[in-house]
Parts: sequence; structure tokens; C-alpha cells
Amino acid sequence: AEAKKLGLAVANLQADFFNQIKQSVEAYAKEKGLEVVTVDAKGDSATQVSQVQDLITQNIDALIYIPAGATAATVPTKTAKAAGIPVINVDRNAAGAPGDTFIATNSVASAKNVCDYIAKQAGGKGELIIIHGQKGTTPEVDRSKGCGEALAGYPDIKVVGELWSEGWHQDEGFKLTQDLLQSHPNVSIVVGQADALALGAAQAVKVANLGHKVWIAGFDGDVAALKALKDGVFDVTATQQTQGMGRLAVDSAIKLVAGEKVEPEQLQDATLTTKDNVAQFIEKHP
Amino acid sequence: MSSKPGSADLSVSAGEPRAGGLKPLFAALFAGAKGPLIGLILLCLVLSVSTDTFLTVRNILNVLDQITVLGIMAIGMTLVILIGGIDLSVGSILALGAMVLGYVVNPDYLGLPIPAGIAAALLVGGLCGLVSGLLVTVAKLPPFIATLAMMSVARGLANIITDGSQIVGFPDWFTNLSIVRHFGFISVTVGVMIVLGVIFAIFLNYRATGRNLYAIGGSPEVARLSGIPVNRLTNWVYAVCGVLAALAGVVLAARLDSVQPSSGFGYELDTIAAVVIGGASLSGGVGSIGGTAIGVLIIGVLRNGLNLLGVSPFIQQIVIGVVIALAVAADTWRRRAK
Amino acid sequence: MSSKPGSADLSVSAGEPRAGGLKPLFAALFAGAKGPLIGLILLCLVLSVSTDTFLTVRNILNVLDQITVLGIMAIGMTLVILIGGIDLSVGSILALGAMVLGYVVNPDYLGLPIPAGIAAALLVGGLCGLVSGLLVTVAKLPPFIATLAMMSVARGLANIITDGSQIVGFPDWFTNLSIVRHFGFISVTVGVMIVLGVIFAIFLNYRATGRNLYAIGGSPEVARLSGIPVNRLTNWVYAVCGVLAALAGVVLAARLDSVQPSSGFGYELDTIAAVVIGGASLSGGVGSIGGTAIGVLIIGVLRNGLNLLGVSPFIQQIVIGVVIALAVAADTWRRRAK
Amino acid sequence: MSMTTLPQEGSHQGLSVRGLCKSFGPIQVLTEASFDVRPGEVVALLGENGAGKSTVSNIIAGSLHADRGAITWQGKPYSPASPAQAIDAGIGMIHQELKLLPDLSVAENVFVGRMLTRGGAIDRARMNERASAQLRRLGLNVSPDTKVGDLRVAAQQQVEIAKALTLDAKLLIFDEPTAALGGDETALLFEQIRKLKAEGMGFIYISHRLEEIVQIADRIVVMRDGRVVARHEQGDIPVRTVVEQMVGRSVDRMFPTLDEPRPEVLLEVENLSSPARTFNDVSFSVRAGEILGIAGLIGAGRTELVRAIAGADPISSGKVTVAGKPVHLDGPAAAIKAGVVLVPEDRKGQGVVLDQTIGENLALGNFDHVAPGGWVFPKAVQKFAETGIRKLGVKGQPNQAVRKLSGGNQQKVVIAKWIARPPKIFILDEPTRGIDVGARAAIYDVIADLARSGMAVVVVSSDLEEVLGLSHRVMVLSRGRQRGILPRAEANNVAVMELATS
Ligand SMILES: Nc1ncnc2c1ncn2[C@@H]1O[C@H](COP(=O)(O)OP(=O)(O)OP(=O)(O)O)[C@@H](O)[C@H]1O
Ligand SMILES: Nc1ncnc2c1ncn2[C@@H]1O[C@H](COP(=O)(O)OP(=O)(O)OP(=O)(O)O)[C@@H](O)[C@H]1O
Ligand SMILES: [Mg+2]
Ligand SMILES: [Mg+2]
Repeated sequence: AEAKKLGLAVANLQADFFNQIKQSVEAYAKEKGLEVVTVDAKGDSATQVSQVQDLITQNIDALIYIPAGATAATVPTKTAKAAGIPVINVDRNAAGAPGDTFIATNSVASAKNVCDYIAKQAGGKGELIIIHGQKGTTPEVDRSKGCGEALAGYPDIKVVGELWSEGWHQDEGFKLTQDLLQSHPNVSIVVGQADALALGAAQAVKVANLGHKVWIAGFDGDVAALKALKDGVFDVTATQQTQGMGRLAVDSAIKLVAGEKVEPEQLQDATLTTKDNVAQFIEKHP
Repeated sequence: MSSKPGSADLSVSAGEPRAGGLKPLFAALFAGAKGPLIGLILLCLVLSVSTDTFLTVRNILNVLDQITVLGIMAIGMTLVILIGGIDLSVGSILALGAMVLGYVVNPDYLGLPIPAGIAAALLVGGLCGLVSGLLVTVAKLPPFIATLAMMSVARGLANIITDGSQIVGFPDWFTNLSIVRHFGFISVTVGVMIVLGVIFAIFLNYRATGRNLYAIGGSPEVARLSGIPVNRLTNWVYAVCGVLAALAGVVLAARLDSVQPSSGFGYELDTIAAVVIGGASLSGGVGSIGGTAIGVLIIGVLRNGLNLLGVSPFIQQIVIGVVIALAVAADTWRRRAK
Repeated sequence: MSSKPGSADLSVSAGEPRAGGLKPLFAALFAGAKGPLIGLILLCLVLSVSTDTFLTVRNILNVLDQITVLGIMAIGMTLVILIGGIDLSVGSILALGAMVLGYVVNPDYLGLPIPAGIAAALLVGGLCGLVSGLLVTVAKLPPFIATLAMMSVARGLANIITDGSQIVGFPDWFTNLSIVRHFGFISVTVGVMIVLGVIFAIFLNYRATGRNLYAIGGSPEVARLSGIPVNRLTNWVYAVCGVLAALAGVVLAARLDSVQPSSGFGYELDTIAAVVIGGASLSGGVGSIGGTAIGVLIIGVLRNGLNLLGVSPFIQQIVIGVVIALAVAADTWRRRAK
Repeated sequence: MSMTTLPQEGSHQGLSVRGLCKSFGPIQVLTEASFDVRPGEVVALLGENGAGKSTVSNIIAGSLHADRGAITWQGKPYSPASPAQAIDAGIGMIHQELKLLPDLSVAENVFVGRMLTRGGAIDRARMNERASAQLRRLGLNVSPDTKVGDLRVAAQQQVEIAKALTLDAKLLIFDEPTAALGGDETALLFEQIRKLKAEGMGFIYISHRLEEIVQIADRIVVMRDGRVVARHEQGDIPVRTVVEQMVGRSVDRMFPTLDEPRPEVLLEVENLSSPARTFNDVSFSVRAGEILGIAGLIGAGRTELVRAIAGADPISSGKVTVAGKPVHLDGPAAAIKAGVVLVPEDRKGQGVVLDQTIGENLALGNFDHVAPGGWVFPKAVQKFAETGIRKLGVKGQPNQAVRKLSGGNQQKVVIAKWIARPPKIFILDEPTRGIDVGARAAIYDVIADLARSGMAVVVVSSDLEEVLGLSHRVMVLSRGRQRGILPRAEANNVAVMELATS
């Protein structure tokens, strides 16, 4: 069969990372002459189940599914498969009901790289604080894990404080960092688990006027964040291949509909991005 | 608008039901929601014409499935708003109820049978509601503050149970409750919502206690002077609203085959909106289950329809806002035209 | 309570201000919020003792910085709630205002000077508010529905401007507005909040129009019959609330050095909560800027304090709920003790 | 002053009140109040505004609690903790302020808190039937399904009465049940009371219409400043005596002498009609210094007419001219600016903001006078309020919440509010509803003074004596139509009633 109409169920368009993927999918599908119907769950998995139902009602040929909620729900995948529609899971996969293929960044490894880099830059010592994402969510868990693995190799770096954001928002990053710096003015490393959090943290550091260099790490490689990185607002991030993942998702969909085989897992590396290599990503997001 | 004494008034309007006779069921059910009802019908007409999928049995069943959670919560919210209260905690109680269910039945935790889990969930929901009620009646907090506090506390509790992680996996028969369509068309969860709606509609219209809720909403002072146990009923209403929110959490668990502490976030506004779109007044004393059903359907159909039309998500937000305003404004125009 | 005729009443109670008499400024400012004020003071005491960082100049300035956005929005919300309304759209208008600012000033888009961007943002915010007002006064929608619709529409518009992406980078002098502390301690944005608070406190207490808002909230019909242009003032109040929400968006932009369409999500509840914690009644006619300031501070201090204490996020949710309930209940106990 | 000694408490099957005391904050509003109500008798409770009548009634009905004192009821000690307990004990009360639920039906209001049921379900048919029957006996013919909010004040009052009469009570307290009623409705109510009396029901009857007392009361209890100052063993005490006991001095005359109006016409109403035809093609004029009374039966359209003139309701055709200038009737603001002010009929809903203070209420709508340049100085407000309070003799302080005033004093606040402007046209709709005799005389003086100062005054009243005693001319409306304008000399009971029923 030939794919004509794709359904795209996005977790939350208010997050730049998902919005990037959405834009990439839409642009690339247009190139390929496919129709895309996009729905936005606004972060709520129940809404997403409803939306997937609606997509199936519209006779889509394949579903690109970016699960909403803390962790991936199985029902959308099951429902789609029951209707004979191939599912391409992006970013998160459900343990009980995996998609026909799973496209994601290797979060643990990438987070490990980021933390390793920032630790090294800071000279392998100092006080570190972590601004976590929403507690208990897959990316929060994975990134904490990766970073923890890296920091295990730096005994002189002390994690003096960590706080959790509720919605990965930039203003939360600002407030949480500000509060942590209150109690720990000697902090020299800040790890933000997302670029938005890192940008907020950078602003808080700037406001605090600490009088010493503070190294700040982010994650995701949001378009806007990359520009900030270039300007030296913060120091390192891991650029996820949003454009690439979007294109890959569409290609996988075409293949799956045509009955071709696709790898069950297509993990992408997030490229460690610093001031030195950021220009190319601003030019063209991977 | 009192009908002229002695003259035969043949026009029966929903707003001002007909004198003396049997209050027509229809009028009683949709009291104050005729405008939104027109809005809903127009909406359905437009969608039937502009898509070829909206008016299919499968899609209509989908819409019913999709509104179950909102619908069950909105029943409880109708009671609360009727007595002049508001409950911001329903979304959090939903999450807490779902997490309690998961904790009790999942083999990694307590591993008890599902009915025990459901009972525990409803009990916890009822307790949360009762606490809100007591905060209102005993500590004399404004309902907004009492339930805002409960919203925060219940969410915290929901998160603490598993330190923020979800619990996945229920027996098949449980998830089938929301999937298998009996008699060819109705799932158990949808059935539960409909039965609850009917029960509460009857309760509000035909039971003395139900009418007393209207009196409390109209004026707690008058109700008290008339010998109605205002505080006791208020506590009950919040407790029932809590139980129904927890039940919505159970339904959601069946629907998602998993429970997570973040679910139901922001649902309070949706639920209140459905009730108010359905003609209820936030100052109390006015509202009906029928109206709420219309409110719930307007929200459900609107979201479904815009997805079917493939309207892009950002445009959807604008359209939803405009349609909600229009649906409720229809009531003003209808009254004015009279 | 009311003083005996002719007797000198030395005890000034905040609850019933001596309207005619020399209304002590303190009483006027914090009318109805004495309980929460006690709550705030207790909270500060507890935090001063339990952390060594809370009671430092730097931290207090931080708290002031952190509450600016909420504080500015809460001023507008106070007006709206005073006249018996409610505004759910402030969070969305904040985002829309910020996006308009970004769009107008960012070199990738229009690239105009900042003042033009600010003017455009405030204008758009004011227009949104005005539309809400007209929906209330002309289309006779309940404020809840009118502003819920606006909440959805404004969020949609904020998203459409850049198709959901954020805009980063403002001139340094602009972000410095929220960073550089003049006279050694106050940033321009905090200054703006304080000045606005003082202006609106004076307006509400000492301007005829301000007093009229209280009358509208107390009874719109009595106000109308007394010759007060109820509809016109209502429109103005919503418009002002919109302008202030957009201004909060501008402040947030300066604070974060970026704008994003998702900002301000869920702020409406925080803002309303701050106003109600500050002693305002959602049925209108009761409230004050001083009370709102207390409400804003309680929320701000609480979050800051819990972070300083390093309380885990889930426990924080529970503590926040409990403290809010206690702070408001303090008022009940205080009255009862009298 | 007659002050019979009371029998031993509990010596009969009725109600004995002994030594009740009650304070609100520092103010003692009830001091050692004692009286009896025996089965089958009507005890009239009389007194000035703020004398404590409602307070003592509320204590008996369980909605307030006494600080000291004892009540015996049917031979047993009685201290209801809530209205529910009082109702269970067989004691019901009609409150002075209407206590109705506007969004519920007439039948539901009548039976609120004790809905009739059959097999667990509400028995609407029986409730409707019984409510209708009771209302018909009171002279009100509305469908029991009508929303109470859609009824006018008089009909609402009748619903309130029906609610009390259908209670299965042994003692009923009527706190000013007839304030909003006309003569016919009052007569029908008395008929009901007499019937129930014969069945052994006891009544406490509170009213400021002293002429009613002679008709209905078996005994009289007079209160002043929270004390019982007189108890009469019969009902037909000369009004003069009672009044003296109430106010503590003699009121020599009720109505002031009126000066001749000036020649110039201040208010000119031409062919005014309302969209709903509640009044139709009404024309009249009022000269400076003149008082025009408007009489009519309940529902004649008087309220609608004066509301329209004051810009509160829209008109469909016609013209209003004030001092030669046409008024654009597009809202009260325009009318007030043109010099037309209205003291509305429904004081609670339209007259005062209950939760604001007296000072704030008086200043409301007067800021153009009180607040120079829009600046509100508390001192100016205080002074303004004190003047108004003094002029009308309001029992209260500027900083007191209006909600806590007695009913009559609230009414005075509404009148006081407009006096200072001063307006050109002063319209008062039922100005003395619920006001005591002493104060009423004072208000009549104020109204006469308004006219004397050159205003045109319009007074709507259901109290015929009041219209006749106070007006230069009386206009009579019936079913929305103007039936004639009688000069003072020709205006008498018979002539007015003839026109009113035409
Ligand atoms: N809740 C209250 N708080 C303070 N004072 C009150 C309250 N209720 C009544 N009062 C005061 O108690 C006094 C007695 O009031 P009450 O209502 O019993 O008078 P009344 O005899 O019924 O007068 P009226 O004829 O005007 O109805 C008044 O001075 C009134 O201001
Ligand atoms: N709220 C209302 N809804 C419907 N009809 C009303 C309403 N108020 C008044 N009416 C009708 O309008 C007509 C005139 O009423 P209005 O109150 O003006 O009479 P009135 O002469 O002032 O009598 P009252 O003594 O009751 O004040 C009556 O027929 C009445 O039934
Ligand atoms: Mg009284
Ligand atoms: Mg009238």
C-alpha cells in the first residue's frame, strides 16, 4: 500500500523540542506529497487517547506517536494497531506495547556526555546544583541517570542542591536556581535538564552577580537556546536531531505502510554542542 | 412573566415551565440550557455536513468514550456549583484516586483484587471531598480557597505514593470495561456515566434533598431558616464530588491501562466550564444535569470535530474559545428575542 | 463590631473600616486581610528561624523579583474580583503580550524599538481585556465563560505569531530593567510593581471611581440606580486587567531575556488565589490592594522558603495547600475570637 | 402607662418570654424583655424602628440566641439552637426581609425545607395544589410553577405568608407581613389569621401600620429601646396612646401643612408608555414646590412608571421634560444628571448596598458633591454622612454596616442619600414602608421641606392615608392607565378607590 495520510499525535506543542519535530514532520511530508493531520495533547495522556481515536476515524495510514504524560501510555499504540495502522513511536516508547519502530535520542548516554564535559571544564571540582525536569517523567529519570554516571567519576564535585520543576518552564529554571544560589553562593556548576531550565538558570546566575565563573549545561538543542549558547549565555547542551527524527519518522511511516521492514529501535545520538560547534546547528538544525 | 390569571397559557417554554401541570421532563432537564442546546445542535449539523466521518456510529461512540471522564466529574461539579460552591480539586483527586487504585491492585505494590482497589480509591476521594467540605462549613473558608488547598494536597499525595512514577498494567477484564462495547455499542464505563447522570438527574428533580440543594444555592440563609441542614448537605456534596472525581480516575485507569500522578492536571477548569456552559450559575441555585450533559457534549464534540476537520492545534484554541462564547451567548439572544 | 453611638472607639478593626471616619491608612490598606497578614508574619518568622538564608537582604530582594509578574497581574485581578467578576485569561494575555513584544522588537521579525514593542503589547492586552468586558456587559456572558473563551483565543494567538516557537534575545538595557538594582536594592520592574500597587491602592481608596467599583461589586443594581455607569466601568476594569497582564508579560520577557507562547500557563489560578487569600470575596465588593499584596507575598515567600529548606517537590505541594488553608482560616478564627 | 404583672411563666400552653437580653458587640439591643402569647390569640408587638422587635422574634424563632433570659413553650423550657428546631417545636416566622429563593418556583418556596413527597419522590402535584389553594385564599392568582423572582414584591410577600401559613405551626411570628401589601390583600390575610386563631394558633404580629392593630390584635406589647414598656390586655387601645408609649413623647400631628406650589412647572411627563404596557400613555406635570401623590392598587404600574421616569427602565414612547429641558431616558445616570432622583421600592435589592457602611451608601452616587475633583476624603464623607444621618434621624454611625441596621433605618439611609444634592425632581416609591410612626412623621416633614425648597416631589404609596395627607394632587393609576388626577380638596378615600378599581 502507499501512504497518503499521516496522523501526528504530539505530546505538547508548548515544548520547543516537540514543536521542532512537528514542524519537521510537516515540512518533510509536504515534500513527499503526504497529508499530515496534527493533534496536540497539551501534555495530557487522556486527551491523547481521544485524539488518536479521532485520527483513526479519519483513516490515517500511519500514526506518528509522541506520547504525552509522564510516561508513554500503551492504549494509543494498541488501538492503532488493532485498526491495522502502523505506529511510529517518537521520543518515548511504552514497555507493554511498543510501536513498530521507536525513534529517540539515547538520553542516558547523551546526558552522560554533557555532564562529563561540564565537569571537565570546571576543572573536576566545585559545587554543583541540578535543576531537574518534572519529577518521575522518562526524560527526567534518564537524564538524571546519565548525569549521575558521569559525576561518579569526579569525586571532587559535590552536588550541593537539586530542585524539581513542574513543567520544564524557563521561569521555573530561573526561580529554582535563584533559590538554590541563596543557600549555596559558591556553586560553580549548574546542570539544567532542559535548555529552557538552563536558560532560566543562566539568567539567575547573571542576576546573582556571584563574581566567579559558573558553568551551565542544558539539554535538547532548542533553536533559540543554540543562539544563546553562541552568545555565551550558557556552556553546553546536547542537540537532539529533531529535524532528523522528524524526517526519519516520515520515512519509516512510508516504509511500514509499504510493508517494508523497519528496525524496531532507531536511536539517534544527541550531539554534544558547545560554542565551538554550535554555528553549524544554527545554520541547519540536525 | 407570570401568566395572566385565568388565561390559558398554551406556549410551554423551558425557562418558565408551564403552570400547574406536570412539569415537562424536557423542560426540567434542560432548564436554563436551551441556548447551549441550540449551539450543540448547530455544531453537530455543521460537523455532519463538513466531514463525512463525524456522523458515523463509530465516531459517535468514540465521542461518548472520550467524554466519560469529564462527564463523571461534571456530575459532581454540578452539585457543588448548585449549592454555590466550586471545586478546584477534582483533577487532583482524580489522580489520587487512580494512584490509590494502582497501588492497591498492582502486584508490585499491594496486589489486592480490583474491587478492593476501586473501593479504596472511592473512599480516598470521598475523604478528600469531605475535608474540603469541612474546610468550607467548619473553618468557613471560601470554597475557592478550601478546594485550591485540597488541589495542592491531593496532587502531592498522588505523587508521593510512587514518588512520581506511573503504575502500568491492569488485568484485561478491567481495561475491557472501557473498550468492549456491549450490545454492540456501549462500554461499561460509558454505561456507568449514563446511569449516574440519570440517577443524579432524578435525585435533583424529584428528591426533596435534591431540591434542598437548589435552596442552599439560592440562599444558604433562607435554607437555614427553613430548617434545611445546610452544613451537613454541603459536606455531603463535596464528599460526593470527591467520590465521583476518584471514580473518574478509575475510569481513566481503565482507559489508559495505567495510572500516573500527573493525570487530570487542569481538568478543574474543563469541568467547571462544562457545568457553566450548561447554564449553571456560579453564584448557585441554578443548573441541571441535562444542562451539564450539553456542556460536556459541546466540549467533547468540539474537540472531536476540530480533529476530524484536521484543524491545526493553534487554530483549534481560537475556534474553541469562540464557539464556547457563542454557545453561551445564544442563551442571551434567545431570551432577548422573547 | 460597631461602636456605641457617641463612645470613642479606640479599637480599629480592619474588618469593618470606619468609612466615614478617619479611615486609618493601615486599616484601609489591609481591610479584610488581617488573618492572612498574621499568617504571613508567622510564615516569615518560621522561615527566619529554620533557615539562615531567608532573612538576608539578598533573598528578600529575590523574593520581590520573583513575585513581580504575579504581583502586577494580581493588581488587575483585584479590580476584576472587586466588581464581582473573574478573569481566567490573564495567563494567556501575558503570553500574547510577551509574544507581541518579541515579534515587534526582534530583528528577525519587525525589529522596531523596544518602546514600540511595549506599547503594542499593552495595546493588545488592553484590547483582549476590552473584548472580555464587552462579552460580559453586552453579550451578557458570565465572566467565567467570557474570560475562559478569551483564555483559549489569546493562547491560540500567542502560539500563531511564531508557530509556537520562542523568541530569544533582547537588548541588554531592557533585560537590565529586571536585573540592575538601583539605589543598591530595587530593580526597575520591582519598582514598577510597587508604584502600580501604590497608584491603584490610592485609586481604590481615594478616588470616586475607585469607590464606585466597590459599589458595583456590592450590588450592580444599586450602583446603576445611583447613576454609576456600571457597564462602562466594567469594560474599563477588564481592559485594565488585560493591560496589566500584558505588562506582566513584558516584565517576564525582561526577566527571562526571551518570550515564549507557553508562558503564563496556569497563572490565572495563582493570581486569583493571591487575591482571594488577600481577603477579597469572589462575590464582589470586598478586597484591597494591601490584601492582595499579602496574598502575593504569602505565595511568593512560601515557594521561596520551601526551596530554601530543600523540601522535595511533592511534599511542597502538600505544605503549600495546608499553609494557604491555614492563612485564610486564621481570619475566621480571629473574627470568632472577638 | 399600663403594665400588668405577668403570670408565672409556663402557666399556660402558650409562649412565655422572661427577661430576654441580647447585645450585638457593645450595644445592648434587648433588655429584660418579657411577655406572653397564649394559644388562640394575636399579640401585637409594637415599637419604633430599632426597638428590638425583630431581634426578640428571631430569638424565639431560633435564628438568634439570647444572652440571658428564658422562654417556655407549651409548658416546657424552650431554647431552639436553630430555626429547624423551632419549626419542629411548632414555631414559625415570617421575616421582615423577604426570605425567598428567586430561582425556585412558588410552590417550592412555599414548601422549602419540608417538601411533600410520595414514595420518596417529590409530589409536585400536591405541592402545587396546596400552594395554589393557600395563595388564592390570600388573593394571589399565580401559577405555582412561576419562578418567584419573576413576581413583584407584593406577590413575593404573599408567597412568604403562604409559606408560614402552610407550616404545621402552633405559633406564628409575622414581622411586618403587610408592609408591601394593599388593603384588599391585608384584609384577606386577616381573614386567614382569624380562622387559624379560632383553631388555637397563637400569633406575634409586628407592624408599623397601627390602624391594622385595632383590627387584628387581642393584646398589645409595646417596646422601646429594647425594653418592654407597656402591655395592654386588649387590642383596641387608642392609636395615640400606643404611639406615645412607642416614641416616649406625644406625636401631635402626622402630616405637615403644605405650602402653595410655585407657578413654574418642573416635571412634565407626556404620553409615556412602557414596552410591556405596564403603564400606557401617561401624562402629568408637577410644579416646583408641589407634591404629586400616585395612588393605585397593587400591580397598577406605579412602580414601573416612576422607574421609567428615573431612567431605570426603558420606555417605548413618550417624553419627559425637566425644567423645560427634555431628558434622554437612557439610564439612571442621565436622569440623575438632569436632576431626577428615585427612592426605589425594594430597598434591599435596589436601595442600599447591604455590605457597605452607612457612610459609603450615602456617598454612593454623590461623589460629584462629596469628592471635589474626584478625590474622596474620608473626613468629607464622614461629615456628609453625619449630616444625612442627623437629618433623617438614622439610628447608626457612618461606619456601621447597613446590613446591621433595623429595616426602618435602612429605608432612612436610602432617602437621606439623595437629599443633599439637591435634585430638582424627587421621586419616592413607598417611602415609609416599614418605618415607625415617629420617623414617619419626620419623613413627611422632610418631604414637605423638599417641596418647600422648590423641588417637584412625586410620592407613590399604597397607604391611602399617606397619599391623601401628603399630596397637593393625587394621580390614580389602574391597570397601567391614568384614571384621573384629583386636587387635594377632592381627594378622599372613596374618590380614589373608585378610580383605582375602574
Ligand atoms: N446583626 C446585628 N449586629 C449589630 N446590631 C444589630 C444587628 N441586628 C440588629 N442590630 C441592632 O439591634 C437593634 C434592634 O434591631 P431590630 O431589627 O430588632 O429592630 P426592630 O424593632 O425590628 O426595628 P424595625 O421596626 O426597623 O424593623 C437596632 O439598633 C439594630 O441596629
Ligand atoms: N418582575 C416582574 N415580572 C413580571 N411582571 C412584573 C414584574 N414586576 C411588575 N410586574 C407587573 O407589572 C405591572 C405593574 O407592576 P408595578 O410593580 O409597577 O405596580 P405598582 O402599581 O407599583 O404596584 P406595587 O404596589 O406592587 O408596587 C403588574 O401587572 C405586575 O404584575
Ligand atoms: Mg424589624
Ligand atoms: Mg410599586
